[in-house]
Amino acid sequence: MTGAPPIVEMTGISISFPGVKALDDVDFRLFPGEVHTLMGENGAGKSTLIKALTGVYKIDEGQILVAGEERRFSGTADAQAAGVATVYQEVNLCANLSVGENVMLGHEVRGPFGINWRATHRAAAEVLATLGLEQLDLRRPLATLSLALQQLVAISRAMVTKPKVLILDEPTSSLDANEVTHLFTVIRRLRGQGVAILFVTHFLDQVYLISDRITVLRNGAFVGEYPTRELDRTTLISKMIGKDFATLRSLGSERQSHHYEPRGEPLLRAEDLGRKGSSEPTDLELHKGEVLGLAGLLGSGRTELARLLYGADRPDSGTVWLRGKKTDIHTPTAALAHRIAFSSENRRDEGIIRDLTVRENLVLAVQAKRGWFRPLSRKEQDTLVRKYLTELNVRPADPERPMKFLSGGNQQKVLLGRWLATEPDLLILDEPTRGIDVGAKAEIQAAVAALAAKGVAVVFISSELEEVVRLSDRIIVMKDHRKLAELENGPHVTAETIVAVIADEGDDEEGDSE
Amino acid sequence: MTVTTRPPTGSAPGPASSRPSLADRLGARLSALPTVAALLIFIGMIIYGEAAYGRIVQFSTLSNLLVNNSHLIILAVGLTFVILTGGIDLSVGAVIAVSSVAGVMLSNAGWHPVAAVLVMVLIGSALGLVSGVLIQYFGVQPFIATLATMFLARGLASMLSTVPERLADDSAIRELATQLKIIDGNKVNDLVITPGVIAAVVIVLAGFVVLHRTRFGRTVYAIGGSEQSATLMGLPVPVTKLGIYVISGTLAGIAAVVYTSRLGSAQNITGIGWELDAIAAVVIGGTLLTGGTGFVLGSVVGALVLGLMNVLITRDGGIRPEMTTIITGGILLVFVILQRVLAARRRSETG
Amino acid sequence: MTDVAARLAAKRGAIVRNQAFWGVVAIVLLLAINVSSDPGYLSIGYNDGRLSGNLIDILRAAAPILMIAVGMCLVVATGGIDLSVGSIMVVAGAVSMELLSGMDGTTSDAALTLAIALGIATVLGAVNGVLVSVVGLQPFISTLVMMLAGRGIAKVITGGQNTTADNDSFAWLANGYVVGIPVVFLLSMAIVALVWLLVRRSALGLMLEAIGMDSRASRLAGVKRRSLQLTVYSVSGLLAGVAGVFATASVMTVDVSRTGYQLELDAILAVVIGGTSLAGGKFSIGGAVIGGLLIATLDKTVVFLGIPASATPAFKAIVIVVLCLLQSERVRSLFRHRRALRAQSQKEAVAA
Amino acid sequence: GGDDDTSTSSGDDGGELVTVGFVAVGPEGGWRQANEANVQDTFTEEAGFELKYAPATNLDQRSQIDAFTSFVDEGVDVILLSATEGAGWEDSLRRAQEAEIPVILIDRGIEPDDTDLYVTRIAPDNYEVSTSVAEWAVSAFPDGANYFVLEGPAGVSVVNERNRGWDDTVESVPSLVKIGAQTANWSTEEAKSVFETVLRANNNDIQIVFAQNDEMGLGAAIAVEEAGLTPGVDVQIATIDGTKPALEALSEGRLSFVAEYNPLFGETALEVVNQVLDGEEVEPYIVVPSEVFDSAEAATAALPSRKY
Ligand SMILES: Nc1ncnc2c1ncn2[C@@H]1O[C@H](COP(=O)(O)OP(=O)(O)OP(=O)(O)O)[C@@H](O)[C@H]1O
Ligand SMILES: Nc1ncnc2c1ncn2[C@@H]1O[C@H](COP(=O)(O)OP(=O)(O)OP(=O)(O)O)[C@@H](O)[C@H]1O
Ligand SMILES: [Mg+2]
Ligand SMILES: [Mg+2]
Repeated sequence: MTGAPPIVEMTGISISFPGVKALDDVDFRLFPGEVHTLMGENGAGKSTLIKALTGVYKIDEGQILVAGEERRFSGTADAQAAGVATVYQEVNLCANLSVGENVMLGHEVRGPFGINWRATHRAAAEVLATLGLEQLDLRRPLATLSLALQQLVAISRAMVTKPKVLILDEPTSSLDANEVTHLFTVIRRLRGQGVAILFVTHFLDQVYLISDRITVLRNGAFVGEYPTRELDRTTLISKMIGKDFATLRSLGSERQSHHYEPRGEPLLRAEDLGRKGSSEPTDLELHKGEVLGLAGLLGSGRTELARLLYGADRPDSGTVWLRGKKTDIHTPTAALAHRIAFSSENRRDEGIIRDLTVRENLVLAVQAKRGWFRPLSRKEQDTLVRKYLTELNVRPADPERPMKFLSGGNQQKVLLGRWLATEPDLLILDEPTRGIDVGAKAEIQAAVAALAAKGVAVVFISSELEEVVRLSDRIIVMKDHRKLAELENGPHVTAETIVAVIADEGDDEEGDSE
Repeated sequence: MTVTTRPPTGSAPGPASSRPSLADRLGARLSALPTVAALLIFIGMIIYGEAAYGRIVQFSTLSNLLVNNSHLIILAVGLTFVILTGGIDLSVGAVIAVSSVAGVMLSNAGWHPVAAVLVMVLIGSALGLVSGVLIQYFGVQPFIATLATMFLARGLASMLSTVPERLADDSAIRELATQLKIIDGNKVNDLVITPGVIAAVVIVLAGFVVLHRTRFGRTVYAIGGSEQSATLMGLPVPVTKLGIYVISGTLAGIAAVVYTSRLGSAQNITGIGWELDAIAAVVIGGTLLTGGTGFVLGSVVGALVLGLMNVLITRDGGIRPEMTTIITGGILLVFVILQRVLAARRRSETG
Repeated sequence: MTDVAARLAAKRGAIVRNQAFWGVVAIVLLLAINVSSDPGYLSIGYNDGRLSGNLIDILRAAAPILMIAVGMCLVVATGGIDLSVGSIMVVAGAVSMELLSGMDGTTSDAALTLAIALGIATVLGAVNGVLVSVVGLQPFISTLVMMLAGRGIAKVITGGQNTTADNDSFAWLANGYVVGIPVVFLLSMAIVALVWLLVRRSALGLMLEAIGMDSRASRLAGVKRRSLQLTVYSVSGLLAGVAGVFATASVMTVDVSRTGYQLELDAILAVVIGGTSLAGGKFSIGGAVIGGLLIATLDKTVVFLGIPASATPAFKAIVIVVLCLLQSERVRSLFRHRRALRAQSQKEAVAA
Repeated sequence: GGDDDTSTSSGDDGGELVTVGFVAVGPEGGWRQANEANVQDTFTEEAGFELKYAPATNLDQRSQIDAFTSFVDEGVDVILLSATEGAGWEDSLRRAQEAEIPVILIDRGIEPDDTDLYVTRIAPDNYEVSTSVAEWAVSAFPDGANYFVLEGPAGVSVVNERNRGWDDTVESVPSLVKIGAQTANWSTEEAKSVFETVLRANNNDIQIVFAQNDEMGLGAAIAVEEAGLTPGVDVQIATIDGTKPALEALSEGRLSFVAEYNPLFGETALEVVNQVLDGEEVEPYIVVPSEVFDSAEAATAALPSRKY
């Protein structure tokens, strides 16, 4: 950009993990006052490059210059001291502490009598306000926040140190449009102040909205560094996936027609289903072969509703009829037995089991459904695992690799595989495409469409309204933990329609604190 | 969904609670509920004891409750730090043994009492450091590392001496147990405190301040919440973890000084099972063994509850010996269940 | 050629990384120390239809530890801990001795007693399980309560006495021999094998590990946490009962304050030495067995070498610390580093 | 106590019961069981006493001090103290003195033995008893022998006293050779396990076992039998305590010598307490007579009347 020297310059970086070369001779430069996007498929090595920079991983080869000096940070703390603040891909906060404490941990304002809590909270409130979170109660335990809010808190935290370099690894993966706008305002302001920002995302729109330059990685290798203006979408995608865009299109990610045909008995019917404090009583109907989208802003209660359907939380009001019979679904075990599956938005805490292998993670739900005394034979396992690893294109397709060594997006794919393997009649997907690359997103969408075509009922929750609109036959719009409207999908329905529905209702603005 | 702030329920003991904002914060926090519950149960026990057996609410009984349990309170403060991070320290009882035997032997060998006391404390720190290094730098699990330290300390104590080592009558260390009469009552019904009690109070306050008003303390809580997150948040995790085991060891050393000065003698078999008492005190006080939530003041209440329970059992006097451990276990159980129920009830009210 | 070498090297790496390997090394070392103090240490004699010798003694002494270690291993896998095994041992022992002392000494008496003692032990284990899984208390506290109460219960059962009894069939469990091999050892190995089959040939092992690694995620995956925890604590109680029977049958006396005293620590040590993390998750029953054998060997070695009683704990501590250090990633990477350096310098030497 | 009504503590209807606080050791073994049951059976309400029994938890001296303090605070009339450890009682005893509560030591003495601090001590003499075992060993093996000692936990004062009694006699006899000493924690099971290894380590060349309590002696006997030897012939085992199982074993010849450590002195204690309450002077040390059983016949004769 300007003639200024790069603040971060990484050259010839290589890192190997047992069995994979995660980074192979990668170069990367970051200039002050730019937003630089790191792009690549799931598992391309983006997060690894970031961790190499901050010293969480030791590099095998290569050189890192920060502000012209050769540096090898010993960890986040060290990097932070040098002005490099990082928000890692998975939210890393302490659920037992309050929001305010999480923001300020390690940077509390100290007075003569130790930490001055009043000043500390004031500082926290200031930072949160820049992200539009002035309403958030600082004393609230972090654990009670939705994942999206936690992500925002984590970003606020990184800004407390007033860093020279701000690294954001998929900060927008569970944010809705509003929050993204807020975040981008902040990012632009920081850029104006000369902060260098490294940004990872799988949303192409966002790349073109904010980024100045792009570095593309593929399979751990450096593909190239381009000014955003000079790289159109199709080229970008083909650089990322090494195939051209047409192949991607042919995956058929767009559902051509939406048909909501309430033929006979609904698969599931719920009346007044609710839980005090988290979900207002809601009516719901679901038919075989349809995709029901849940749309809404952050904290609108989509997740809660999904959890009630699965019995992950115990409903305290309402009745559920499943296949015409009144059924109590109070535990996940019961739900699974009734062929209902639920993939949580909280991949890290409620999805993967880090230390189990990919194989074990994949077969877990099937096995739990069968009961422990009827083990899947090795051969059955192999069939299942091979099927879903190929179908969902998990990389590396090594079933014996511990789950924690997979990249975020690939973990998500394995999870999806876990639920598909149970052959559900009703599949509830809460943010299934969170952190998934464009190619894989198309694949997952195609998979959902194919499932519906096979007669599976799908509840699809996503913060990306376009995605909801594209996939759903019917959309329930939610706000403040209750159902606002139910729309039949069709050519007339777009993301804007939904936004309008929400806004119409939103005359009494201040009711929504989140 | 905002957490309703309720008015503070009962003030926590200690001058630290004089700041209303603090009590407010404690009362408002759900995690403080078990601690408050412990306090209420403690008061209930006192009332019950007075009604059933008498002579509980009198100077001597109450001050002896403190005097007799001051070392346990000190141990419990140390364990609170450790348990808050999700760790555990099984070595404290044995550390007391080796530290007191060594201290008394040195003192009797003509060392200056201050030097002897200092060595006693430092022995605790050193053994804490051993545990800490094993845990932090060699990845040994806290249970095992401190178990090894426990064997080590017990072994060292036995190798030093297997007979009671008695402090010389004129030893200055004995002064540390001097009973300072604040109110001189009838016969022995005096309100007394000892330097040991003062030490305990100071340590409790210091522990409170460190945990709630220093970055070190906040890091302790953060590690208990998630060690991985704490590391990725850039907090000084290794130093803190090392620190808490050193603190726990050091406090065990101080507890050794307090106990030894009172007894006037030291022995290699002192302190067997005290680590469990201290852990129980911490748990009764509302600290979760999984780490992340709890209060040092709760642990003090926990230690006093245990002490009071023993007094009540003694006062009853008719309990068959084989029943005492069952009763202790039963009371502990009632305690944790009650706390759970209470916390669940309150949570659903606020939720 | 190089491929084979590489594979061998990889295999060697895997073995060295396997924590139980160091347990075996420690056992061998301890035995070697004993042999150096008495060359005849390993000799095994045969008379009266029974094998005899120090090794056989170790196997017999290991039997109760193996039982509680295996139970502990399962509990630890779910992320729990069972501090009550020692107390459940003494309850089982007390029940057996009280019952037998009022009976005639027939085999059917022994069988009945055995059934009742093991039944009561299982019930106590199940109480732990209920406290942990249904009431939702922390395992450490629940089993601590049982540890306190259990010994009290044993004292109530015997009225505080150390009850003695006579029953040859019952004593045979601990002191008998079949084809020269001690019955206790055969029984304990059979039970270990049974548990192993149950856990590894079904999906139980996977479920337990899932609970131990991440109970929230495994709940959503449909794993029945409550019933599995209940099962595991009950099994631990049952195995502790077996251990209690072994321990008391060998002398036909229950010692209410000493039987099983602090054996929970031995069991936990055995489990950890065997490579199972107390944080829960991946577990190794084979490792726990090695750990149990190591502890028995250690106890016997201390006596054999005549190490003074006062120095015994320190000796134990040193063995544990050294073992933990060998097992630690850091020390091993230090070794690896050294080896790599050496390899490199060799290569350079060749090149030069 | 702060009030003047020191005669009763809790409102029993009789009103004249003497409250006795018994700071006890608690379940430890057959001997302790007999001793404390005997005391409890003696100080009954019929005899005019309310006995408050406070056993130690885990033989921990601290819990005894707590109980003692509590009895003083409560203002009992007399305290019986059966200390687990001799040292460290000065402060507590001084406090009892200030509160004018007489203290009678049961079994264990205190160190240093300051007779001003308590009224009297009633106990058999550990030193004497273990000396009697040593004297038997010397006389039974005039030609010398190898011996092994099974001890209680290292550091416990009974162990120290019993060791002293034995060592003082035996160490002057060079023909008695000490092979070693190990703790078996008072337990039969551990004693068996320990002694079986000791026998192997020494090729069965041990003639005398001095077991510091009956339980360990019985464990050693089992180990001897399992090694294919005959207790009483190849290895002679001497124990201290004199519980029924030990005398039975002696009568069967499995043990060779049992020195009684007489636990039954509740009656004596009762008399002393009454004397003290009446203001009479008592001796500072009342030794409880103990017997020795050196033959199967002696044991057989004593068995029918054995109470514990
Ligand atoms: N700690 C580790 N141990 C072993 N392999 C690892 C480890 N961390 C990452 N990998 C591997 O390194 C490669 C790169 O992973 P990385 O997390 O950097 O991907 P990414 O580009 O961030 O993908 P995503 O978009 O899914 O987050 C993957 O193949 C992954 O399996
Ligand atoms: N992982 C979780 N554990 C427990 N409670 C949670 C979790 N995630 C969300 N919640 C609950 O959900 C509430 C907010 O709902 P949430 O924001 O998840 O709804 P949503 O409409 O699904 O929005 P989002 O887009 O964030 O998923 C929180 O107040 C909290 O009670
Ligand atoms: Mg990533
Ligand atoms: Mg959601």
